[in-house]
Amino acid sequence: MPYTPHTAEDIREMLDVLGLESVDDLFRTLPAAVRPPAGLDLPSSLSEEEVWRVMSNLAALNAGQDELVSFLGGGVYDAAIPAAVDAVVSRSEFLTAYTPYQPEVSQGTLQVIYEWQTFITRLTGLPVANASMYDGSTALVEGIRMALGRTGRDAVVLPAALNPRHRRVLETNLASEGVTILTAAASPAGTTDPVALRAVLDGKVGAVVIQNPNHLGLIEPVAALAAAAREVGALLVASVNPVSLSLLKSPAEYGAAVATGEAQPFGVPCGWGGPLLGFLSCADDLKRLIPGRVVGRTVDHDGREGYVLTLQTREQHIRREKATSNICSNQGLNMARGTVYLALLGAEGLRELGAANRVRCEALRVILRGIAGVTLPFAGPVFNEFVVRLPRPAREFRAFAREQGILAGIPLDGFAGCGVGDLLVAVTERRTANEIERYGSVLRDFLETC
Amino acid sequence: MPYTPHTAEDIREMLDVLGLESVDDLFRTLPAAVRPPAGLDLPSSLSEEEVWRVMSNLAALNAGQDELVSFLGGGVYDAAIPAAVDAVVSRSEFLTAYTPYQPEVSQGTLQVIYEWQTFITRLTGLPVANASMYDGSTALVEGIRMALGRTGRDAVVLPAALNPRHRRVLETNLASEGVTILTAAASPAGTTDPVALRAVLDGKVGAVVIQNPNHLGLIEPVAALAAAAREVGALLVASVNPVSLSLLKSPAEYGAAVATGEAQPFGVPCGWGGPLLGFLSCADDLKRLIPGRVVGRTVDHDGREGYVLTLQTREQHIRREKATSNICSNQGLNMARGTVYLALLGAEGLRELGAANRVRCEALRVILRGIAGVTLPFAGPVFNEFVVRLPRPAREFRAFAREQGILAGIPLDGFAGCGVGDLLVAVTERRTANEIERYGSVLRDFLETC
Amino acid sequence: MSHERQGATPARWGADLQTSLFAKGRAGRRATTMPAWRGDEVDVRLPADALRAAPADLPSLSELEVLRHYTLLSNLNHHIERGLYPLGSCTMKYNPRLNEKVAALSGFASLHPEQDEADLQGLLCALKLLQDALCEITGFAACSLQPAAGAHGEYLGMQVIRAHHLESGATGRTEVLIPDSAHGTNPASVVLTGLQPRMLKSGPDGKLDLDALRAAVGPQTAGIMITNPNTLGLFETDIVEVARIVHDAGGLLYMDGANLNAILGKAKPALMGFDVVHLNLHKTFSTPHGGGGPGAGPICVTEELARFLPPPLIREREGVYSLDACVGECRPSVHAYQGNTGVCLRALTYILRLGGDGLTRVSERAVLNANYLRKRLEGLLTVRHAEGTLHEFIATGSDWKDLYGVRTLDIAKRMLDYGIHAPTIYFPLIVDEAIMIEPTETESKETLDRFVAVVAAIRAEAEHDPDLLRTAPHTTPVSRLDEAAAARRPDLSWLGPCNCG
Amino acid sequence: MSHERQGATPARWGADLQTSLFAKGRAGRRATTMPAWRGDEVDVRLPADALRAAPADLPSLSELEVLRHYTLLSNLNHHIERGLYPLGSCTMKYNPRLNEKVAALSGFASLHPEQDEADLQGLLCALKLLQDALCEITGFAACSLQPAAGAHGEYLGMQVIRAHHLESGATGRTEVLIPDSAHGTNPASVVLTGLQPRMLKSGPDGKLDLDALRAAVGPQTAGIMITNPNTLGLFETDIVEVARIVHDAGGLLYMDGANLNAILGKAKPALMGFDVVHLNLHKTFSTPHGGGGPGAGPICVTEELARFLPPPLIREREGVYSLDACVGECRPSVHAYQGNTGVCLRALTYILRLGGDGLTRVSERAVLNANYLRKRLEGLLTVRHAEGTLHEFIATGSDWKDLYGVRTLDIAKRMLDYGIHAPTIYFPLIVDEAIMIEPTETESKETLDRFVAVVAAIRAEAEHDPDLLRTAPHTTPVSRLDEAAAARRPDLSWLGPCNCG
Ligand SMILES: Cc1ncc(COP(=O)(O)O)c(C=O)c1O
Ligand SMILES: Cc1ncc(COP(=O)(O)O)c(C=O)c1O
Repeated sequence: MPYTPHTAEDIREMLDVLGLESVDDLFRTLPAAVRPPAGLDLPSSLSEEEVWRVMSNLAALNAGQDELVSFLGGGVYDAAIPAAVDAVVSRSEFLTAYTPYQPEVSQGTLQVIYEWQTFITRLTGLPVANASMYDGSTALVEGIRMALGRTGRDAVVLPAALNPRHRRVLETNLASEGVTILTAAASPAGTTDPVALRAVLDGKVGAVVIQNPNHLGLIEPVAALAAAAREVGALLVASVNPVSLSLLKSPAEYGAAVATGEAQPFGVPCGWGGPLLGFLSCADDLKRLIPGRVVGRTVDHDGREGYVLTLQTREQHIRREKATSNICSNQGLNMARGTVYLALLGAEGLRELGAANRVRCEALRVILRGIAGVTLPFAGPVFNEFVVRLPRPAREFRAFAREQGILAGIPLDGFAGCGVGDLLVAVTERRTANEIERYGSVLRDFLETC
Repeated sequence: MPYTPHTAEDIREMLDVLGLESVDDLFRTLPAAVRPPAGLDLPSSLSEEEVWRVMSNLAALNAGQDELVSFLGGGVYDAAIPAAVDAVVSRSEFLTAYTPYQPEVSQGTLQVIYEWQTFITRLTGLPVANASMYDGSTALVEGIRMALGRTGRDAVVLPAALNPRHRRVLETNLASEGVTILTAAASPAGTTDPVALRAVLDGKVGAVVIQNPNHLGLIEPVAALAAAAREVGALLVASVNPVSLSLLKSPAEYGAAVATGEAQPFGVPCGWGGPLLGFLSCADDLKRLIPGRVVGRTVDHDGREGYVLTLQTREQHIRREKATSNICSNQGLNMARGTVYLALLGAEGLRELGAANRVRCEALRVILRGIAGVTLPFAGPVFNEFVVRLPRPAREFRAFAREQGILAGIPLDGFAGCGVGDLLVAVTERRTANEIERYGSVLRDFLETC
Repeated sequence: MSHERQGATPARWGADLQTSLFAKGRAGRRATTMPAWRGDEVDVRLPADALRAAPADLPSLSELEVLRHYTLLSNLNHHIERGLYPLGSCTMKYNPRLNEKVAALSGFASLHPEQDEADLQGLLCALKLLQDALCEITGFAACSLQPAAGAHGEYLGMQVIRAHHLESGATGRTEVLIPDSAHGTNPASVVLTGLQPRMLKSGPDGKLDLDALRAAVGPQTAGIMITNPNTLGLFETDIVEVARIVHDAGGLLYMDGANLNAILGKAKPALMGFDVVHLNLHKTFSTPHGGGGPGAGPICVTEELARFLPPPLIREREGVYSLDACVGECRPSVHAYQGNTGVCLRALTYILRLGGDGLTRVSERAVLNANYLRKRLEGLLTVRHAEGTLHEFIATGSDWKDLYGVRTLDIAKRMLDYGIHAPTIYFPLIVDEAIMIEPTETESKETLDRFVAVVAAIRAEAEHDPDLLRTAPHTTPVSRLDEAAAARRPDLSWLGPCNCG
Repeated sequence: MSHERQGATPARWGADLQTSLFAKGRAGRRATTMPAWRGDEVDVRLPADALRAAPADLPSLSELEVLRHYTLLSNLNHHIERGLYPLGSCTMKYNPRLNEKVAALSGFASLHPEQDEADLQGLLCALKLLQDALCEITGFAACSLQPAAGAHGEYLGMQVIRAHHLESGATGRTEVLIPDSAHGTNPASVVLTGLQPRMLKSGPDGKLDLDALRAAVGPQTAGIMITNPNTLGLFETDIVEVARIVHDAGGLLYMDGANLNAILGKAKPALMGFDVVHLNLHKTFSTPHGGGGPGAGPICVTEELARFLPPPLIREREGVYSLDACVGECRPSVHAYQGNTGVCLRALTYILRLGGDGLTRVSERAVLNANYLRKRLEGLLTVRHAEGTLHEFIATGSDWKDLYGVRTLDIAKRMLDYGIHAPTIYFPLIVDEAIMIEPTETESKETLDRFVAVVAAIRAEAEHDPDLLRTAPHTTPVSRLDEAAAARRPDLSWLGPCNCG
């Protein structure tokens, strides 16, 4: 039988030690009522070769971003993954280890977490970070919880141009905890209107969320929004695209108390949206409210530097119902991916990554601006993603482009005042000048052939 | 620059230590005449992402055996490779280590070689094996050299149904060494005729080569051939498909002095024929004539068991022009593949592998026998490969089948008396009952549509 | 303070610590480079007030330096391919390499979550196969793959139970009963859903106490959360009666399925009377723990509760798969997309490889291994609640404390010296000095026998030289770490050489 | 006799030896299983006299047992991702992971060598690109990728030279001159081709001695085999004159290109006057050594010699690639197929990644590193032939012998204790107590500085405690092994527990 080492002889010898006749005797405590009368109605065991056939045939029925040219984003991006990342995380030492509860035999994992925390603090500017969250949406939930916990308030303001998939998760989470969710409207420019924000702010609001860039790709007026939050004593919780931190102001610079986001572009495959890599960082005075695992540096009995899980009294296994969160397993191996990825990029590489995204994004915008009938409805600056407005339904163009092997973007119809012609388009460092030009010509063809 | 760590500052500091102005000064001993006036006329550096695109696009232009249904063999077979094999050999510890000249820091590689040697001795029955040869053809060359060296004679008999690609390599090698190459004709049954063998044997013949199964897939009358060789004091050199040793008589059992072959089906991808995995084993009294690296077990100064390269006085780095061979680098990592593969199979798995090949091969033969006009020209027993005779040119059928996604076999026209309708067909454990049936129906279609 | 590889002191084979990455490299060094832009120049400037004052200060290393750093760090870990990992409640079984190969297939790994169904037919078929298999295994009608971990599954499960009560207007049902042997995530998950956990004291036999339960249920009861087999490795033999009591009181039953490895093919949560169960794919279904994740915690529910599962739902019609967004319905959602899909693909691979019979055999052998080990350890450790041991059991080192003055922690740390990972210790909380041992079915009898020999050797050491245990481990890359100092003066990111000593 | 993991003795972290696989497992245990046969029953019987008497006696292990065995064994190796590997003549540079990913692409790895050209268009294009790049790098007109290693390239090169002379009727040209500093494969390859090697004594400067050369050439001269830069890391500055002498005498010039890492973009073998060169892709072009292979040793030749390269030749016409079998021609062939194609694909990946400028920079930095290290080691080791050092240099420990009574071997073994692989020692043969150091371009200045510090530390040890060196290494999984015993009573395959002690 696959994966178990028991020979018939082994089983016999073990049963003998137990003084039992058969393995069934071991299950005698199970009442008859709970036993499936006919075992499991599942196919019988396949050889590795057969399973491989089944699964690779299923994979071949899909068409992913390696095959198609992707301009999809909205939180998950077609980013390049250096081969060295896979080389590290495929090592059994990282792949099959458990959470590092025994630090003496887990220094590898612990130091990687510590380095990840350091990377995140350097990107966000906030001094504390944890070992990862499930994804960007749950990271944001936890960030809001921290802010509400700290302020003792129970209302949160979300921006209108918040990632709608994140909003849905926030609603599930916050509603059942009795948190009031308010929304700050977007201005016609597509960014959060500081005036509109002020209009919903009061002393009950403990957390003001901003997403930067927002779900229309636009860079938010972070300073003004932060000022508004500060005025009422609410904490600023920023959900950011970490790639954009290569160039954009860090959350610390505009006074965020918590910064969260989705770090998938740092070496994690898109994988239909999972497993992803949520990150969370915060100001020093929030550190005892942080959810999940945190690693600290210390020394061993011989004075050697080493790492341990720390501040564990926040966590569920110690504090149970009083824990800051229920999170236990997180996205460890993807965190290791992110760490190796950032180590490979370095300061210079990160800058180049930002620049590579920028130039490609602007190149496509230049092309689109030149197509009659097509507009870029929002004038403000963007990082690597933006809205294009078509004179015809975006869904139709998406289907047309797909026929040409292009994944053209995410239709925004109904989101934050967007219409049926609006499409959210992302351009990463993987896109070539040819592909970007082809996007333009496919769109031209589409508009002509209607 | 990729892969080198030098910063401008590093270079400056290093040049300062050397008292040099520029890196060019280091090359001052190169005469002007040997310098390329304009450097290298090659494209400039590409990023990893770009190289990946180029190379994966090239790969996509090919159609391999993962995509097509392969009945190709002739020495290289579409065999299944367990995922655990790749997991082991992708570890940097095995992948990037050098030849284990410093045994204290190379016990991993050394023990793997020792285990490979042990596997090969258990398969062939001969007590000594080396760390691998380039491929089956060069292994056979070296085996013949050993036999000639041992007997002090200078003629070799090759069977008519020897793998023609191997024969070509033997001819290059043996001709320039002044070895006389004789051929033992095949009987109408397709196997080497012991009478024909005897006819060419005399006291000058030092080596009699048999290939089992031979290049027509047929199991040779090994006992009779061995007896004939013995009569004139020639040594028997067997080239065997190691997969067939799951069931077939081992070379030791029929008195071979040397056994060689191509172990690619033991966990090595076909890879258009390379890198492959030649193996070589021999009788004890030939061990000081064996080419290449051999590992032996010994103890360290503290009495711990350990492994070392041994009998090195045979080798080029010690004996130079008197070495038994010029081989230095061999197929180390593929040898590790073979070792892990056989470890995963175990006794039971090896038996199953043989059986799986057998049943598929015979199933196709049953189907082919049932097709009008098609014959199996040779009646003798086979392992997993055989000749089918078509009433029309085999090449035409091969092209027709390829259109249906089937790689139908290797045309044998002109080989060992074969005609234009003859095709060498291999059936491995990867072939399913459906695929085998489809082979039959495609052949029927072919014969009907002509 | 020693990072031997840096200085000219001898190395410790395989155990050399590494300075932080942030102390390595040199500005200007490069590993990854970006694809060149081969198009026209465009204006990429951004307004100054959008830009950060200074680039993030990341270290600059070559590719080889990065690989060396992480390869050498990896050597400091215990892992499954190194040796036994008998962590109770964690099911540290072999993680098949085939799973990894499948999940890495470009046709799965390169899919964007915003692609159309037509591009996802193979994936959706695979996920449906997994959902169906998990339903068959648990006896339930519907499955959601969205939760990214066990605790996340608990959370979604509680949301489902909450939604059920809200829909039926039972707003007063806010209490969830939880046995005191439960995992910490259970009460934490309940709280986050806005419900209140209420502890239920276990009986002296380590199982649910029916009287205590009867006394606790009432109109305030939203449900009960039970781990079955429980964290002592025992089957809740009264489970059918428990279900009756809770259901009669109007509550629902949630099963923490983290211990499913004991009962595959042997018992189904639905037959026990549960309404919801979560499974830990990273335990029972062999997906790797990755040093802390990603795992996956799908939930399966009754027909009745299916309408509260997160959208989109995978539908199949004549071999064509589609995603139903359930527009207009009010369902919870706990992840931006459909959870840890890559982990789900690994689990499906495992299920296909083993088949129905194989899965049943998994539990048989997991339980056989645990019982064999329990039996063999008699006389070395004191086993609690031995009767009815399934996949794991609780031993204690309490007599070692009395006899030799060494604690459970000391025994565990000394095991590390023998190349064995320590069992889970001090959990469940209801057993003093608990040592929770789960060998899993992928360990051989020889390995279990060696474990016994190691415990015997350590016991002899405890007798003759208890300090050896108290100061253990001795052969690991570091010795015991000062956790108190770490918590007192948290040093959570690299700001320079350690001043923590 | 210690295999700690087996018994109940503490482990040695990362250094535990493993009993042979053949002493592990238990009959009936399984890892791999075969696909079931789902077709009709057929008669598979074979005649009894074709069958082996007993199945091969292979050990039976579970998949986890196999992986643990080889993972733990792997930990006993030094490797590039562990630390410096300054093996002279071996060019142990970083082996990029990208290369591995490319070679593993199913579109390459799953090709059968008997497929039609139409199925191979991408592969043939890649191989042609590589051939062209290698021709550009060496200055030659044609390339064969068939040789599977450097020695195999030498062999094919000698066959080409032999064929050339045979064709022109010069059957008397059977002698090949080889400097005494040459690698052992050179004379061995010559002999196997049926030619006779003749040693040429190097001059006192470590280079070719023109007078000796002039005296040696004649009508018997088939050619000369020169490593340039030579194994002392020096460029043969008289190479153009050497070529004239040999050519005038009717011989051809073969270059052993194992040291090409020194001169990429800086000098071309064709311009030096060579007729044939082999390259070691597993040195210069970053493909991994794999513990002893597979490598690749392509040869490049002049236009004139192209007609002796093995078939098939890759032809390109309007973007369509074909294989020309050269029917009717008499060309040598040294491999059943086209050599180590997978290795060639790795090398092409490397060349594309670096580009022309990058390759030139490789040599610049390899040479800079070697010179820097040579300079920094002054006073610690005695450097021979320092003048003109390119990518490697020869030091010797001869003064250590006089001063402290320790040999080169002892110094080398002690280096192992510091996590550094020993340099090549006792080669080339013409330098007494040679220590041949080649750092390669992928090592950082910090790593080189540490190497210097380590040598300094070892020298101090030699002074104060020479026995520490003589008995080194001390921190490695095993200490010095009894090689003499191994050779005396060869134990070459597992027959049972060791009786070799
Ligand atoms: C019994 C039990 N429940 C729940 C969990 C939580 O699972 P996860 O870590 O996947 O969130 C665990 C994990 O250790 C567990 O053992
Ligand atoms: C100078 C020189 N020539 C030839 C060779 C032989 O190369 P290979 O081991 O690839 O056969 C080597 C390898 O060490 C070498 O250093």
